[in-house]
Amino acid sequence: MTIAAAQIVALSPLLMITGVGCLALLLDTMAKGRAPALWLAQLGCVAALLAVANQWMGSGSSQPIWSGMLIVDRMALFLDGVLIIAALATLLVAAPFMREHEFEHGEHYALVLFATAGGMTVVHATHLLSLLIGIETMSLAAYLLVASWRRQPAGAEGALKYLLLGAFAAGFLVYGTALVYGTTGGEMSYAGIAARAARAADNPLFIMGAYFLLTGMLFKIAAVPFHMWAPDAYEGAPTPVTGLMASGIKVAAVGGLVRLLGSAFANPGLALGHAGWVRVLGGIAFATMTWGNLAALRQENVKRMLAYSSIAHAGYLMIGLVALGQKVDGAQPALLVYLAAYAATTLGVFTVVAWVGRRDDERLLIRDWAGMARTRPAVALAMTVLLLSLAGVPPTGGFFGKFYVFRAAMQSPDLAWLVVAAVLNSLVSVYYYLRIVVAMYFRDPVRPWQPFPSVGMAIVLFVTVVVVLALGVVPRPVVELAAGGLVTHW
Amino acid sequence: MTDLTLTLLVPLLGAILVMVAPWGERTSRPIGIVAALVSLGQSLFIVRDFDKSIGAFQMAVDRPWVPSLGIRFHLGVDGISLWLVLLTTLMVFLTLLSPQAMGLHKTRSREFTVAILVLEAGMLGTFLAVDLFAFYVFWELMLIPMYFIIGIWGGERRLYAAIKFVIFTLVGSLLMLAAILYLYAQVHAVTGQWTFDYATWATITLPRGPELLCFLAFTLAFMIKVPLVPLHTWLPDAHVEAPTGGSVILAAVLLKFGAYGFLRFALPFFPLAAQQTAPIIAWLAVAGIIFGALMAWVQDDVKKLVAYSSVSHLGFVVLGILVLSQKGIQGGIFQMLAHGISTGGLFLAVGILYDRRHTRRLSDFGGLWKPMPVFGACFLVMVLASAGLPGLCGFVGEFLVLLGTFTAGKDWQASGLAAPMFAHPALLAGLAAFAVILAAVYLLTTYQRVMFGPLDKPENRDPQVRDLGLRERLVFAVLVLTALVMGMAPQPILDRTAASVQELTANYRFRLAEARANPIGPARRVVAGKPSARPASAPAGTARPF
Amino acid sequence: MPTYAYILVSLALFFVGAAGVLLRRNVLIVLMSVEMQLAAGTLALLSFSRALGDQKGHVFAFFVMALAAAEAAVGLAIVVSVFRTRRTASLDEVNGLKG
Amino acid sequence: MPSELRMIPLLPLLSAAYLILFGRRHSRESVHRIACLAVGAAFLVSADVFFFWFPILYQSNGLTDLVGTWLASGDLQVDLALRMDALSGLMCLMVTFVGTLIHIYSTGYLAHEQDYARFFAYLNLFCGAMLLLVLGDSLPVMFVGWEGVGLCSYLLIGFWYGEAANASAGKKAFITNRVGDLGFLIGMFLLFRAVGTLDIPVLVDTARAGSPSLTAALWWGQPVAFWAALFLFMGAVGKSAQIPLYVWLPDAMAGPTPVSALIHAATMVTAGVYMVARLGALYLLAPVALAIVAGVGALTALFAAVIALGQNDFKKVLAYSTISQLGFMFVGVGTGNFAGGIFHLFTHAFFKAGLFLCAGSVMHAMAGSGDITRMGGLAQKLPFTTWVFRVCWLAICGVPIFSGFFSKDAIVAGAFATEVFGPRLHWVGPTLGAGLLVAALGTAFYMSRLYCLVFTGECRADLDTRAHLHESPFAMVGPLLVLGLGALLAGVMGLPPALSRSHGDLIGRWLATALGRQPEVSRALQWRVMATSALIALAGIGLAWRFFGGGVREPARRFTAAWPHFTAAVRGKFFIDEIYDWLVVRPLRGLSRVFFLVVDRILIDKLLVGGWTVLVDTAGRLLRLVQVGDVQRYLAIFAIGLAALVYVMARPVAPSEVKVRIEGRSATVDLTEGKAAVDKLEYGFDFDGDGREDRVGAAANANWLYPRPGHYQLRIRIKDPRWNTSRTIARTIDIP
Repeated sequence: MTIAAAQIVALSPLLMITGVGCLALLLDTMAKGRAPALWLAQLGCVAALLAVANQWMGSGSSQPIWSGMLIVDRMALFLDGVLIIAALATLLVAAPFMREHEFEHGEHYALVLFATAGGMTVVHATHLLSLLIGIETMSLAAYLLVASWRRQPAGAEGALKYLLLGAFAAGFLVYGTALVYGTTGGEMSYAGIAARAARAADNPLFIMGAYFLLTGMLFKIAAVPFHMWAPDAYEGAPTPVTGLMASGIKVAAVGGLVRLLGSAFANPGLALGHAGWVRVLGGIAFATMTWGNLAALRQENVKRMLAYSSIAHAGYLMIGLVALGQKVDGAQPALLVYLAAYAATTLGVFTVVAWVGRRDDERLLIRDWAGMARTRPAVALAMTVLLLSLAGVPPTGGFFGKFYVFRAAMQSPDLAWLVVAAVLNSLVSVYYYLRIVVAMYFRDPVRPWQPFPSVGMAIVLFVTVVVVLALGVVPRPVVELAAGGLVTHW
Repeated sequence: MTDLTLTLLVPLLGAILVMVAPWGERTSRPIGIVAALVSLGQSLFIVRDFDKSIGAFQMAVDRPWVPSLGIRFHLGVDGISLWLVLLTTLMVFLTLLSPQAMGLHKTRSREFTVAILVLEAGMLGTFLAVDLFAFYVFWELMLIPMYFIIGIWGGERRLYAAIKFVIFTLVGSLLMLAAILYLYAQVHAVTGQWTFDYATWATITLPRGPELLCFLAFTLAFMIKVPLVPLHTWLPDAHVEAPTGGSVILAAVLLKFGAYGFLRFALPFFPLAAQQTAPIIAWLAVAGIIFGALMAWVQDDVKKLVAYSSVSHLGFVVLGILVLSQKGIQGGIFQMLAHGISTGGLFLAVGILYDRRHTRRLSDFGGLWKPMPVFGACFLVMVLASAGLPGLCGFVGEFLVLLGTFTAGKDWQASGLAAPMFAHPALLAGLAAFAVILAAVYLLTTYQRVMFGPLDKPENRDPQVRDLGLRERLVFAVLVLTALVMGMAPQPILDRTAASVQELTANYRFRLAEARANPIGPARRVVAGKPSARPASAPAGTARPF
Repeated sequence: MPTYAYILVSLALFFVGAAGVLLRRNVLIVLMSVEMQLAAGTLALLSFSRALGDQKGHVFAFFVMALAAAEAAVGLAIVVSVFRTRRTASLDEVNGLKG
Repeated sequence: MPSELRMIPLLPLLSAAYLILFGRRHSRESVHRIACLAVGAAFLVSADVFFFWFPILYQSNGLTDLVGTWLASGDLQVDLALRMDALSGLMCLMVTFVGTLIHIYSTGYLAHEQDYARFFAYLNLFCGAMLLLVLGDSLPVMFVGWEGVGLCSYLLIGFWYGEAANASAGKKAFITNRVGDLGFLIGMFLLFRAVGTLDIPVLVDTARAGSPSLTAALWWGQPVAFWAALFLFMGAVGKSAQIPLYVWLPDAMAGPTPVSALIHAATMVTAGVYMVARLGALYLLAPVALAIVAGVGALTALFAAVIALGQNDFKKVLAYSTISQLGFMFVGVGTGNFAGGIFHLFTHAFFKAGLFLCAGSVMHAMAGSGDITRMGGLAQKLPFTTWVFRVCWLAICGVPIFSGFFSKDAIVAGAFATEVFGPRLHWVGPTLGAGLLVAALGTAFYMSRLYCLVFTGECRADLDTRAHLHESPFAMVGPLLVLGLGALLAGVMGLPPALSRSHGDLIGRWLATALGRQPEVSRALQWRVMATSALIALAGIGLAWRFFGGGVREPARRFTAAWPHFTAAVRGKFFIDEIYDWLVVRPLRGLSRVFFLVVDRILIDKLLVGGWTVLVDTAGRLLRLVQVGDVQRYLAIFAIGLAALVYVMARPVAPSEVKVRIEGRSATVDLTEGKAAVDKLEYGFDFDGDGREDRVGAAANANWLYPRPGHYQLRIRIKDPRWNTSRTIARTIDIP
């Protein structure tokens, strides 16, 4: 294993985020106040973003790093970009949020970066070891972030549930790795597994191992029946963290799944047939979106509703994963576009949720949002656009992402039923998304609104709304960027 | 040439201007009116520049949108959409002009104007779209503004009505989305290219099973919009709760999309399925015509009454389209326009009544001719137009549809349609014609109970109950004049729809014959005159190599 | 001993751990059960690694141990946090978020 | 071709439009000047065209004025064209002439009316529509006028909208007419389907040529012509107030009296007769339809005459009389005697308009009351009115010399002489003729009763009214006199050949080209009919005098006492309105309510829509219950879910289709579904249900030869060797 300069450059975004995270942690212990750490983290994000852009421009082909532990390709870079932007947005929102709620800790910023670094590792991973490291880095940071609002009992409770279930899932991840490792004759790299998969597919232990691995990953994207942590953790977490979980962590996990399913387990003997993951994930996709949407119907807490919504979106995303298994045209770029649109939308939505709450007035119930359109018309409009994007109503990115994913699935006649189910599901989802719109627009204010002035939040909100609309109206650039990830070697 | 993009952009720009205008509520309506007027003017230019001898799309705007997915920003206007575009711009203009547009609400006119203008853009886009993706985007774009219009400015049960409207509409349109995606994949499978181009889609014949399912998905979406019995129950609620402006737009334009989409997409894309299900749809249309009228008769709420009358009137449109003859389809299109004018006018009239009296119950009115003679006259013209009095707009469409249906058997034979669309067309026409009586019954009863009789209720003598103001007069003058002109001189309208309808029916006949001749078969491309599939030209978009 | 015996032991360990996670009410014991599951994975890895004569399994096992330690640390921190707000370490009573 | 034809309907229409828009800004004088001038000018134009072109008119198909295409679609081409031939010219003259008179009359009658301009606007609009109806060259154009006059009728009946009853009467008129119009529409459709055009001349020519497109059998063995004629007649029944749709006309008397005179006596209600005459050639192709027309006419003539006997409202009596007289006309046209029908239409226009205007004059004097039991002895107070009334009364009774005598006789004689019904229905004509004679007796009786009760004897009005009795102003009396003159002399136009010693009557000769061949009536028959009807008229008058001369006399009272139920039934108009209400309106309304409440509200909204909502909502609530908050439950679901996943995954899936092909005794089973197998599965086929697997292996298909025919149980076991899981499918096979 040699460490060449070129590889370090290729991996610079990941290294920058990790390094800046460490520096921010140090700086926070040494500097006065929280601002320096925050600025450092934000600068680090911007720099990493520039590095991503540099990589994108620089090399066309994909690059295996460190003997195939990681890979730098267009897909990874695309998702890197999404993850870093999510981190930046979270930082921008978290700072004022924590200030308002008086729990500003410098390590918080570092943890955001660590979680992001973990996520980036996941999307770069082409080896089960790097996958495990990435997943766990991301998860451990996330547990702590959820628990970071110490005064709030819900935060600790959510974190505990998240942690216990996450650890349980990690157990499956590790055990699955072991089984795959053993049954493939000592393979841990994706390429190696893929090479042995055809033979190994006859071994039930290998299949079990593969499913254990998938379980560990599906837990991260909150797919039914591994989703139970999500509502509680989302509700308990500080709102900006919820935003990061719903966007960044989900993006990373889906990215990891795309890699895992698209290369390691892509063998038709493993993907198709009655024990194939196409069939199983199809069923899970259906269950996930249906469960998420139905359970969201009756929620009164906005964050909890959005948590269920995020479960439902995991279901939609899995349709794309299933399509990936059917080897149809454009499943992967569709997933990337969906992820980008979904991440932007979610970040925006949680920014609004973070914005409405004051120290003594969290305003987390839907009825608390009554009459927002009167007092804060711009924010209400932005929220409406974002909710419509979640619901998949044009002309928003949410619609285009759904369209793109469904397009992929529709190419296989076996998946048409999933698309129909998804479409009916989004009908259900419209109902509960509109409940928020109803409160904002159709009801009279219950109590006065005090503005929560924050430039950071305003920027994030504005940018996300613009991005969401742009993705809906002029999706071409993003489609092309995402398609760039197509031409890669696994 | 007229640029259709501009037609779409004007309302959107108007909406943005209203949104960002710093002067607040007071200027929003005037800005909106100006924007609507400009787009009305533009649509008049479109009518002027329209070449009636061409059946295909004209004044096309065709730009790549997402090339790798074959999505194009492709707009065009043909005889079928031409007048509907004009109807849209006209009714939006009149709605904004009408002082009652927001119902009893006097505030939030900025949001109202924005909603109406965005709605207008959506409606125009839906009529003009030639690319199916664009069509769907615009189709959905109409949903949300209308939802807001009902939800914010509506009546007591506005939340219920608004969500019912949304859910009903979405049930259909989401299934249609699934069908669109399926077709999209099939088109790709057949032609080797990803495209949403209408003309290409209209040459693809699906295998029977999927064809039927896709047709049902499309038709469900459209028939909910129409609405066809028994999918109509959202309409009375939506109308009753919507503010006047919302009701006007809903009745005058939004309902047309059902019939328009059915004619434009469901028939040409799925010729065989359409022919197989036509008997059911035709009977439902006739049921709608009759039961809509009957149910209108027993309503006490004037708005609900007019809403049910829409169910009845639009049944004619569906029936006419299903007949698939020149007379039937042209009649159906004309009926759409006429219904837009007359029912739009009726809703405006009801809005004025509501404004004056704050009630819509028939039993609360009576003798209003005395304080409001000018209104009475305008209202009467709208009532009569709606009742299909010859010489006013309502007659022509109904006459053509009924005549077309009655003589359909002969027309099918003469034109060489491969199989009749449905049995007993004359019987259906005869039954549908009963609406002629029923329309007179419920409309004149309504008119009488509102305008005639003694002025014995003290509330009706209130000075609040005053005759039309200047703006109201202007609105009604336009409507009355349009109704008269359309009734007296329908030919200019019919002339411009003829070529497109001819092309559509000819293509339908050809495709139906082909589909029936090859009962089993995979998805295939059928081009009139060129039986073999055209080799796919260079794929519009593949991934850029990196 | 043949490899499958190690695997059987590791499987047993894994399921015992899972049962502990599912059934025990004390948070600390649940955390320990989780560690047991990870240990089962480690055992499986090591036995495979040995049977295959491959070093990757060993390396992976180190990482798993590190992971177990990190998880324990974070877990304990969170348990402390829960205990501070609720004065209990029993999972029965940590059910404020639901629905 | 004269393009001034279009001026005839246009002048009143323009004036109407002007008056609607600006009438309220004008003084009364200018309003009625505009209105009267417009109609008068229309009269002058029509007279000019008519007389200038007369030689051509009556020998040809007439003159056409093509304004443009009204609507064309596919093979339908409807021109907005007007045609004046002898028939429409005559009608046109009559309409404009009577119309002008009634306009003038109205200026006096409505002198104190608030809504002066509105009234004249409607009246002008009516004239325009009526002229369009008359002149329209194609059925749709005619239909525009047809519905247009219906509209004006509606507006004018409800002119005094303040009374709910007036508005209701207008509505009833319109809706009843609409019922007929439905028939008109369907008739048009039938004709269009058969002939391919709706131009009246083409239709008439086609019918005259006896084209097979019209004589082909359509439904129940009857030809197209029959059904078209019948449906069109349905329109005529509505418009001309025949059984069963006559009920609106008596109510229509709620309108101002000039309206009753113009619309509900002279012009609009005769449109049905005009239409039938216009399309006479079509009717001649269908004798059964003709018989129905004539039968309905005769029945109506009798029935309405009976009801008229018991009415106590001046205008109601006249209304029923109109219905009855329209019945006469229909017998005329229904017996192929189109000229006779039109002739009676013509004379009736004069005398019935005259009678109505007299009624108006009387009611004007009586402060608006039309109750004839409160009148009497008005002859002295209203001399001019009385004289005109007498002329018109005698005319309608059919007293010789007066116009009604000739026209009625023309119809009766035509009925006796007609041969249009053919041999099988030859009895129809004489029967109807006899019926008409009875109706004529009734007519003479009830009209005389009216005369006696109003003009003779003592005045029964209260003192207040009596003090105000006065003759009407000249604006009213002038037109009255003209109409009286017409009623007296109009018969000249149709003097029967027996009297005029010429070939056929004048009007018949004029209309010959337009209407075609008329029944030949022998002179002897003419004499016989004239004599009989004169006697009948005198008998009726005499009988009425005995009952009512100078007030209600003893015989009348005795009759009432002897036949109380009959009298009550007649007074109550045989309760036809109530019967319709109970038979049609209420059930339909009830049905609508049921539909609205049960189907719409409950079935669709509650069950169909609400059901789904409840289902989804309940599912949402249930899923919330799963999320109990206990982390170990979550873990359990995680674990159980995973276990279930493994369980499902490890099980082979039953193929979506099992193809079994049987050839003779050999059965072939195929599970491949045409796809390449992905899984490595083992299949075990047990063909004969004995529990032993007959074929085992990796092949997904197998065949088997059965030893003997019978009913077998086929079991297929699909096994995945990896997991040692299997699934069994069973089918039954019949081996023939």
